[in-house]
Amino acid sequence: MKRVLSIALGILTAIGGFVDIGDIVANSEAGARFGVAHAWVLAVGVVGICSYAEMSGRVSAVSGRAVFDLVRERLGPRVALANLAGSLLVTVLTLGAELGGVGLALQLASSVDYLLWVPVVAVVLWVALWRVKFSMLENVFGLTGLVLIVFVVAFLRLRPDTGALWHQATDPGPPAGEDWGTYWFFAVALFASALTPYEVFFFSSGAVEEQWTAKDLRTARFNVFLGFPLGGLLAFAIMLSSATVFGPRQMSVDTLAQVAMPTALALGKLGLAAAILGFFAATFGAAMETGLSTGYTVAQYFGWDWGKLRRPRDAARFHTVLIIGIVVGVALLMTTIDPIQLTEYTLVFSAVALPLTYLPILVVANDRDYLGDRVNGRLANSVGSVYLIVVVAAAVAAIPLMLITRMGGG
Amino acid sequence: MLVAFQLLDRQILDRDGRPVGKVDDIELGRTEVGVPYVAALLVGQQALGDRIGGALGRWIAGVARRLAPAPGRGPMRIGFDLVAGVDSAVNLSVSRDQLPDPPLEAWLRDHVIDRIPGAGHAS
Amino acid sequence: MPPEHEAPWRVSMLLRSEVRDGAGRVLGRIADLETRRDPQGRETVEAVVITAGRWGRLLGYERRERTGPWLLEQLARYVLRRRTGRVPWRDLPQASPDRHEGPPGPA
Amino acid sequence: MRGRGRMWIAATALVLLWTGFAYDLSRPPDGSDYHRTVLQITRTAHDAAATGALIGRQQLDGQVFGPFAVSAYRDATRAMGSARRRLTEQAPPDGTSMAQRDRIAPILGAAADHLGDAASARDDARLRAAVDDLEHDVRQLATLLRAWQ
Repeated sequence: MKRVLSIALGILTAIGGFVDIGDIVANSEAGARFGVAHAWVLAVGVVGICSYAEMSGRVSAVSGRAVFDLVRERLGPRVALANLAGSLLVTVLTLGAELGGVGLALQLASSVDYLLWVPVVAVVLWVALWRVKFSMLENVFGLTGLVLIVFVVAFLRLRPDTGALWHQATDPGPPAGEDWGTYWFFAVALFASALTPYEVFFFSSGAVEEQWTAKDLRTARFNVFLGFPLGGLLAFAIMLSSATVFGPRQMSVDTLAQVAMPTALALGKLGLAAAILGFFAATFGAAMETGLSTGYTVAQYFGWDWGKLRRPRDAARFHTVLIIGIVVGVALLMTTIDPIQLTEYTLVFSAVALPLTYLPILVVANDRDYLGDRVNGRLANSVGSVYLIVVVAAAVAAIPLMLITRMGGG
Repeated sequence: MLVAFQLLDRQILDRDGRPVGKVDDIELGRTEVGVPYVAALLVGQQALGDRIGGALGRWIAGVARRLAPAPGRGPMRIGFDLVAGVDSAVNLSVSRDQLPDPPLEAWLRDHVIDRIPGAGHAS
Repeated sequence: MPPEHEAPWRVSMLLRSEVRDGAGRVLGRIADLETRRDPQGRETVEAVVITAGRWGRLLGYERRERTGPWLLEQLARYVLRRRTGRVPWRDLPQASPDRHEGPPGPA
Repeated sequence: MRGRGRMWIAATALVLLWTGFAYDLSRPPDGSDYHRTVLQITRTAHDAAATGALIGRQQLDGQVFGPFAVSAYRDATRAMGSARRRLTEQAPPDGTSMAQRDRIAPILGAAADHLGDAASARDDARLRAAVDDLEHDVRQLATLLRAWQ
């Protein structure tokens, strides 16, 4: 049991990255419109986030410094401030979207409009971040989020046409009626969602909160190499089940209810209930992840005291930032902006902000002053360098693709 | 030691490993023959704002200055003789409690956070 | 000793300022200060690290030991350290935050 | 000085880009723009009707619970409403466009009615009838989509 709980951080981080509200819908939409022609993007994303999360976890465990410490230290106060502004924008927008996502999940269970749930969710989230132990939060929401495995079961029960799916996955490209621009737009969005900056902020800060030391490197690796692939698998299962159900019907997906339908179709009410519970846990977990990340990044940029291990009165600035983040997120939703569309925008912006976060990680992971003989090996460096190029390419392509394809609308 | 690389922008921790702030700037003294030496670490948004410069930097420094308990006191100074060692952080030989309270932290603690129930409990 | 009224120097004032040689040619900008502990235990400035590039922050690639991944090494070498040098402080007799008259000859 | 020059270039580029966008958004729609809009509307309506049909079928099979069906119908109804609104908002610029609009408008109206019937059906017989109608609408819309793409 202890083993299982020790990877809760990795699982929660991965869930926030791979199956938060935007990804749940984006994966389902990609599955409906393109089949599994984006399967390779998920694989590429999983390898990329594993590689960089492993580095940041290692740096945090050995040196006790979280990622935004490194960003400031290596890029200087000005560039780091630009990165802070960009990351904070992405993180707060995502936080707002996740609050809406929790509301949407509750709406599916209660038929009460999600906007009425949002303030309630926000208060519960704040109380959780104010009072509840970090390990408690990650265990409850990380592990409950795993209920989304129901999508794997549903996919298997739907008796899919595996031959056609295999063909889509191995010969990727847009099907008839879709163009390459839209295809690549989805590819960039799914890739960015796998590597969102707040994942490494959260994971490395969580490592500090859990007081990992060089002795916990095994735990850190375990977290990374189990948690993120698991998150990727859940995302893939959503894509697969959506491709199986909606693909033949030539249907597109843009609401959470539609995403859940394959589970009802395959497993009835019980499956549907599990899917909704999974949505709730995953989006709430993502809301916690993004909420805490706002506090982490600001506090680490300025060198303030942060974290849930301290009494709130000893980390007053950190807790104030958390409160502001949540309030801004709620205010954003109260404009009745569609939370799902909101995350689609944030994915594009986060693609742009990625390089400034990942570059310092790669640099410091090679620094012997920091890591002694635990610096990157050849494999970590090769993978890290290749991904740095990919991340830069995605950052450059994101905005033009968004404009050309009108947010993938065609 | 490389001052900009190893000191500037590093996290400062007190004797017990609690964060004090960042090395936002460094004050140099002059020896008898006029050679500069590292005299003190400057901590806080005042020093940071001055360093960032431009309109944004002036704004950051201005806000910090307004919050400061005594006007014109300048940023918080930590004498370099209090530094016990430098690794991934700058470690001090004193406790944070012996240093002046950062003004923003003190203000938010007294006016916001402490008024919320449960502020004194670690979770 | 600086006169009483003069505000103490800050490192940020020195960084990124120009260094010229005796003939007035720009050698580069200060990227870092190298210090050594003197007998009184003070970290005194031995030399300044200068670069020709405009990017002040070098991600640490101006240091002697090089360990980074190949890609970043190349990038750093190409963009940042095309001309990196070290000028001893004693060759900068009139250095001050606003006036950077360089060493008598190129270092 | 160099910094100022660069700033001017950046500012000019930004203004040009913005003007381009403004022009692109404000110029009167031509036939191909209208065609794209109609395609989008048809697709939205098709998805909404298909969602309604799917939900209805699952209700008949006892695979979903009430609140879920209510929210799903609500989403579909909202999407259908926005499709119909968009169709009335934009005037067709030429004869072909007009023909397209006249072709799609009655189907949208019928689909919206059937969606309402399904969402408010009180017994299985009515629900089954509404779902059958919706599936017919879906097939019609799919045919149009294939023809227009």
